[in-house]
Amino acid sequence: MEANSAIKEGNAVNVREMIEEKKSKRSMTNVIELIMPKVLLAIATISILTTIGILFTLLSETIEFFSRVPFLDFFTGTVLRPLSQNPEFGVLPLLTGTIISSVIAMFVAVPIGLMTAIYLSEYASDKIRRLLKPMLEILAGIPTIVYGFFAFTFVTPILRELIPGLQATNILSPGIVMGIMIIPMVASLSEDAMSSVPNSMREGALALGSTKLEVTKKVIIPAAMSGIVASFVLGISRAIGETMIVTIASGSSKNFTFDITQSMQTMTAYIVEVSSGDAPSGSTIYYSLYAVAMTLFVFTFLMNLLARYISRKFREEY
Amino acid sequence: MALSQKVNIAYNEKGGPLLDVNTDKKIVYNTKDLNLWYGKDHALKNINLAVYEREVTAIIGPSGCGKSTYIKTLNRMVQLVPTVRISGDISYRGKSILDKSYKVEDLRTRVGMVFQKPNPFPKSIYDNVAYGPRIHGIKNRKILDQIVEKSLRGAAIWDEVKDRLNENAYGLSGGQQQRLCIARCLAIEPDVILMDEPTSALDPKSTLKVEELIHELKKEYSIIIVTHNMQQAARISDKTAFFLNGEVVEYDETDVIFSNPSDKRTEDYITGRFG
Amino acid sequence: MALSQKVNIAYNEKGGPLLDVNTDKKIVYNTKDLNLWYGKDHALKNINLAVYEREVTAIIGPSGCGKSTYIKTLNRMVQLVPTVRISGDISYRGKSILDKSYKVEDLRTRVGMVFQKPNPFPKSIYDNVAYGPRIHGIKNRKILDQIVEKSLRGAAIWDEVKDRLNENAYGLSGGQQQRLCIARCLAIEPDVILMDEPTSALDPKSTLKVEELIHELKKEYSIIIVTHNMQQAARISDKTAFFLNGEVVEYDETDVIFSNPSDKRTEDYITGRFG
Amino acid sequence: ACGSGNEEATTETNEQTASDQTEATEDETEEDATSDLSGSVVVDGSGTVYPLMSVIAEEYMYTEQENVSVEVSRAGTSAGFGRFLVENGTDFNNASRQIKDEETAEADAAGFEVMEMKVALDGLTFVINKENDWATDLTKEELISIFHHDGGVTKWSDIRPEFPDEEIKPMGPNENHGTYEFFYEKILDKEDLVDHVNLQQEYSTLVNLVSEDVNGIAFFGFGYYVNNQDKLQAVNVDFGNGPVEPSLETIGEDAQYAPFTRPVFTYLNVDNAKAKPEVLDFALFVANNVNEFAGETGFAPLPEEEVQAYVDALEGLK
Amino acid sequence: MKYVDAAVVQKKMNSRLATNSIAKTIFLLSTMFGLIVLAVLIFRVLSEGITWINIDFLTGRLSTHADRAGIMGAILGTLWLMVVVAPVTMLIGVGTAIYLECYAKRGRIHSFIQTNISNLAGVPSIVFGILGLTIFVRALDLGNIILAGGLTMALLVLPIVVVASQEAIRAVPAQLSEASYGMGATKWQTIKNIILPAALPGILTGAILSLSRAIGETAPLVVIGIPALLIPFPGGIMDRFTVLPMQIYYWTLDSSLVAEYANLAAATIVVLLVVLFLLNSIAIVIRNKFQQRY
Ligand SMILES: Nc1ncnc2c1ncn2[C@@H]1O[C@H](COP(=O)(O)OP(=O)(O)OP(=O)(O)O)[C@@H](O)[C@H]1O
Ligand SMILES: Nc1ncnc2c1ncn2[C@@H]1O[C@H](COP(=O)(O)OP(=O)(O)OP(=O)(O)O)[C@@H](O)[C@H]1O
Ligand SMILES: [Mg+2]
Ligand SMILES: [Mg+2]
Ligand SMILES: O=P([O-])([O-])[O-]
Repeated sequence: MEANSAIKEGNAVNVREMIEEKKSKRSMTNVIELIMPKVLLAIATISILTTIGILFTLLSETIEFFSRVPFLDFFTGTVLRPLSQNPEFGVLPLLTGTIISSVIAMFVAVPIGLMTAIYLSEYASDKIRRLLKPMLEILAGIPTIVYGFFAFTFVTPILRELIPGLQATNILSPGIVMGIMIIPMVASLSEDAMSSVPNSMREGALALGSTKLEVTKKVIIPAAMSGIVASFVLGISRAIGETMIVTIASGSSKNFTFDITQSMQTMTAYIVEVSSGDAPSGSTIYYSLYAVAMTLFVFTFLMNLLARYISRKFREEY
Repeated sequence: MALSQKVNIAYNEKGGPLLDVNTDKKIVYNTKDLNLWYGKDHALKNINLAVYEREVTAIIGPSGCGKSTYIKTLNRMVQLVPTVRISGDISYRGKSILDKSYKVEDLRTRVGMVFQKPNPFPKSIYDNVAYGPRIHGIKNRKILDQIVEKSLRGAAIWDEVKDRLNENAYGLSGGQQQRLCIARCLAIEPDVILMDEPTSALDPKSTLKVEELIHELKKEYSIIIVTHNMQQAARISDKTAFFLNGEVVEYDETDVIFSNPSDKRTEDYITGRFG
Repeated sequence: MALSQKVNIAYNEKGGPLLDVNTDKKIVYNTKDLNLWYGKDHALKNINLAVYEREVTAIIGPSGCGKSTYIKTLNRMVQLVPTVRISGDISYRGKSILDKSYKVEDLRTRVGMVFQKPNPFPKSIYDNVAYGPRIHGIKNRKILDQIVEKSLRGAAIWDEVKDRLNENAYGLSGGQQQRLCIARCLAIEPDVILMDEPTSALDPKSTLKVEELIHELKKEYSIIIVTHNMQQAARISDKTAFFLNGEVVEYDETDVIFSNPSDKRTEDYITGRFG
Repeated sequence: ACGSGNEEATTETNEQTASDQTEATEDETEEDATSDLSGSVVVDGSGTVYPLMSVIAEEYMYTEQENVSVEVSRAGTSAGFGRFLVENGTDFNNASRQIKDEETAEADAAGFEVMEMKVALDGLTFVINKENDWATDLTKEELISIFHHDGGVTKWSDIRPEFPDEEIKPMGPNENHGTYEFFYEKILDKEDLVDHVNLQQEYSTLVNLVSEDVNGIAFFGFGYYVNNQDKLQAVNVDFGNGPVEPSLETIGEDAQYAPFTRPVFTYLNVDNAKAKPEVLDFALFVANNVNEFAGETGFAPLPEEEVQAYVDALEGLK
Repeated sequence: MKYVDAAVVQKKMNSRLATNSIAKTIFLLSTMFGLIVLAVLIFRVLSEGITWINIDFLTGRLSTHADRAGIMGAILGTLWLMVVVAPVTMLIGVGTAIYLECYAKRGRIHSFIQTNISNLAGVPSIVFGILGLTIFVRALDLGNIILAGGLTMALLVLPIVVVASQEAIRAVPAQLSEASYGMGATKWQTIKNIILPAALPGILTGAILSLSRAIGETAPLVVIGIPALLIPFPGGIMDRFTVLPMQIYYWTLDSSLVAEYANLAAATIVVLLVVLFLLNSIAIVIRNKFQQRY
């Protein structure tokens, strides 16, 4: 017995029949259906290949580097003289340069970013927030080369007026400008964290007669702590990886010092210096590029992991 | 005695049920000992139900009782949820649809579905209706034109939209959108139409229109409709199944269910004592 | 005749109402011709209402009638919504609270509030209760200890939490959380407690506990409670106001409202004919 | 921009003369066939020579061969040799010192011939801050003692008692640069520099450092001084016969500034020149025009015979 | 017994309120700080560069003579770079997003790829430069041409496109795809006909943002090596090139050679900022215009 009734007789077009008929010819659709997931999987693995590519290039050359320069010498050496006749490859000057510039940046970005976030999330009216936020985002979208130019031609001269003894190239000015660059990132991530604290929490505190400041300090910030801290860590990670600002405004002295009026080099700026000198492959200095890049990669990788760990682990449950 | 126990079925050569011997009516869907779990959550329990051709079968029951789950099982949409496990059997026109070899795309071209919230595509009215035929390979513009007109007429919305076929479907009112969705479903000339609370997002006037439409459609299609509006079930359906906690408490002629239910729980529900 | 029309008030020197001359009862809140708009949406219309000391005043009415809006006006929480406009007057203990010079922080230390969903802070139980006293400058740990104990006892939850004061408040059950919120509110020794459907998120057992608690609290505090559980209003309140579409339809002794309402709409609502 | 009228004219000529109805716009090149070249010429190396070579390259592209791309980079002499002395390396390497034996050996190993072309004379110039009014005239020995690791000088007063009692800040280009190597090999006789010398990759950084630091003193090619006379002053050097001011007149192989005068070079990959007519053509252009541009970029020109010898040698390669 | 002394509460109230208003002012000033810096930065750049911007500067060739230098080469270089970056990131980014959102089972592979992408987003751009130098420039021996630079940039901005596309796809209501499945459409048909068109605005927004990131990046190109003087205009992706940020970099460095280079750098910054501003405006327009209507 034929189950499919032919009730649509007399119609100008019999769609059902046409569909049945086309179905047999639609092997193409089936093929696409089969291969598409595989094609897409292949595409999705490109991101993994990128990571592998990074790890592989960095690792293989880094290993070669450490076969020439002992591991300990690299990580405990305070002298970096890669190009000299008697080269020395101590990474500590770069590490201090990197850490000091990032710390300076965070001294700018953390308080200002956090206070900006508080203002936007707790004090500003909807209208003002909608006006200010995109303007701050512009700050985040400015290319770092522009900040480098700004640090070198504007901030440094001003700072030199204020701080006698500040070198023409120094770590302070790029540190500060990096901080400014990071403000929007800290502000917007912290603001997200604070706005996602439920309103009922705010109302509960306000109903007890709290001022907005008290609500923010005692309820909102503790509740949003994980997100706020994560934003700081991401900010540091960003500062560590920032290149052009320091390259332009801090010169290439490899001082091992904690004096922020001095020029210092960061890991990123070292990479720029060595690669714009175009180190001949095979030389130790060439491999040092990869060792430093590997150190940088590990640094930022750990920071990003930490940020993710913090925001997941300490997520408040409300 | 409830209908599900009264049914006496003739089977086809492959063992699929086709005909109710008692009433001589063609059976579209036959569900046998269907169980369904969402993860550990036992959402459908031992469902047995026969759906007849060119009738409106209503499924009623309190929220969460499994109505949507059941109706989505009939076109295997429920399997889009990854955690779903199913046991038992559903045969459609004598073939088991839970069988791996039954292509869902095939099933769904024969079994159309209309959802609770009107969900037109963010395309023009025309493209909405032509969507189904197109994906099934019909490209000829003339034929598509005819299909679109016929479907929109079938869904009783042609007159309202014929001058704005190229406008975005989101410009329509909720009730119009729902009829457009019905038209979209008619365009592939299904055999069965599943409707999951098709009027619950609509105002009374639009509801009435859709109900009238269902009455019309029944002449050509078998319709299964979920509703928690008892009056609606009473008004438009031929048979009614009452679900509770994933079980079919009672399944019978709509008249019987509403005037003389055999189960106390059915009566309680219908008279509004719970749910 | 409804209560709101029966009131005969004695005024203080500044012109604020203090005493109902008819009953010799102290008036805590007096609302006069209050109108409130959310943007263009007229949410409260000509409200006139007097709330008496050490009584439970219940506010009932269907969803969206303005109950929450009204009660939030009493501690000016409603003004957190930027689009709100208010006309008319509310005086609390004889002083107009809608006056700019009246500091909201001040008002809210005297008028505590308990919300529909329990909203403890993500801190320890102890810190939740100590929050209010601390912001008001009480730092002495001994005194805080005493306040915390007294408030938790007052909220009838002391025995359940006394051994885990330093645990996070989110470890408590919903009912316990709600009583904790009440304790938090008691810790600043308010004069009035506003409660917006405080039991609607709770199971029946917890609801009962909170209701008993309200009965106790009434000895020391004036309580205004929003509820859409009519039985609850009948059980716990002294006076009941019935709101509809932003208006007070009827306001009277709870007995009168539930046994002998003077307005047809009140009767309809109470007997469940709408809402 | 000025020269645009000229440019357009040239452009037109070149567009019309798709094949060979060309007449060379300038008549220095003798053969018509060469005036319609295309392809690219890659020049890297000395930062000192960069200003001269970039101007010549620009002139060549603007007026001579529209379709030849001469790219000039300035990794530094030594780094440049790194890119030059490999297979498929750069076509030219500018150098502010002569090629070393081991570098010549590398070229042999790579299997190509290198041609040395002197392009101009440069005076190693010591620059100090404009406000420095004591160190304007120094003897050769005094200068060397500032930079020599054994010079025993850290303060100005160590040089002459009447000088200020302040730390000297010696600076210079880093080891990527031929200038450094010239200084190290020819002036310091391969003795190490003082430890606290501040070596930079970019000459601009040095200019800035000295122009902003009264106690700074740096050395680099005369050209960088000429272009920054408004910010810096040059030290007049006493080679035994009284102070000599570095200038185009005094810089010369036999002139007064001779002890600090050095030739600067460009090295041509002869195999590339034979294989690619545009490389040879550019080499010829350099030889023919270098004296014309030397002065304006701060170099003393070479004797005409010497230049003519290169022209002849290059013609021989055709 | 009363613990809370109303008088004390009253006394403290005023100082609490004062603290609150002071704090509010400080917070507002902090917010303004960033904006003021922005204003100063833009003002500085404009005042140094604006008079140098004219048609000849925009359309002219590069030159060592400041008064006839133009940035057409850098503009074209930037454009050609985008010709590589845009399709490559779109293809890989959207493909990855579709795979993650529509095909991958929530489990190991899914979270592995997802974690990997968020890690990539945090890798410093200079490390991508080293990757590009090692793989594209050297190992594949492409040299420092547009293709090599573009591929490097594409990988760098890939996470932006992936995340934006994922969000856009996730935002397409399930009822739309259900409707499509309900008509018998296959998965790919549903993705192609329903999900992607609906997610397109979000995807485009992400793509534009990623492009503006790529346009402004300098560090990876410094590593790859861009000539300081390159006069001819690039004509295809196999040509060597320079881009606007590199030109800014070199002119800033060389401002000690020729003082006017500082103005050229500033003028180029103005051009770069205008380009970025336009791109972002387009992104905002797309976002607003096609905001979900379902
Ligand atoms: N995707 C899902 N994952 C897990 N559980 C589900 C899912 N969908 C439904 N359920 C559960 O299955 C049971 C039946 O749900 P179903 O949606 O079928 O009820 P319903 O009768 O349609 O209710 P309503 O009238 O509210 O639409 C409920 O307990 C529900 O929580
Ligand atoms: N923040 C707001 N903005 C705009 N309109 C609002 C806002 N809050 C409430 N309304 C409107 O004001 C009216 C009264 O709302 P309200 O919340 O007071 O009602 P309710 O009686 O508490 O209802 P329910 O029982 O549902 O809580 C409603 O029409 C509501 O839509
Ligand atoms: Mg349902
Ligand atoms: Mg409410
Ligand atoms: O840049 P150098 O000329 O010193 O190599």
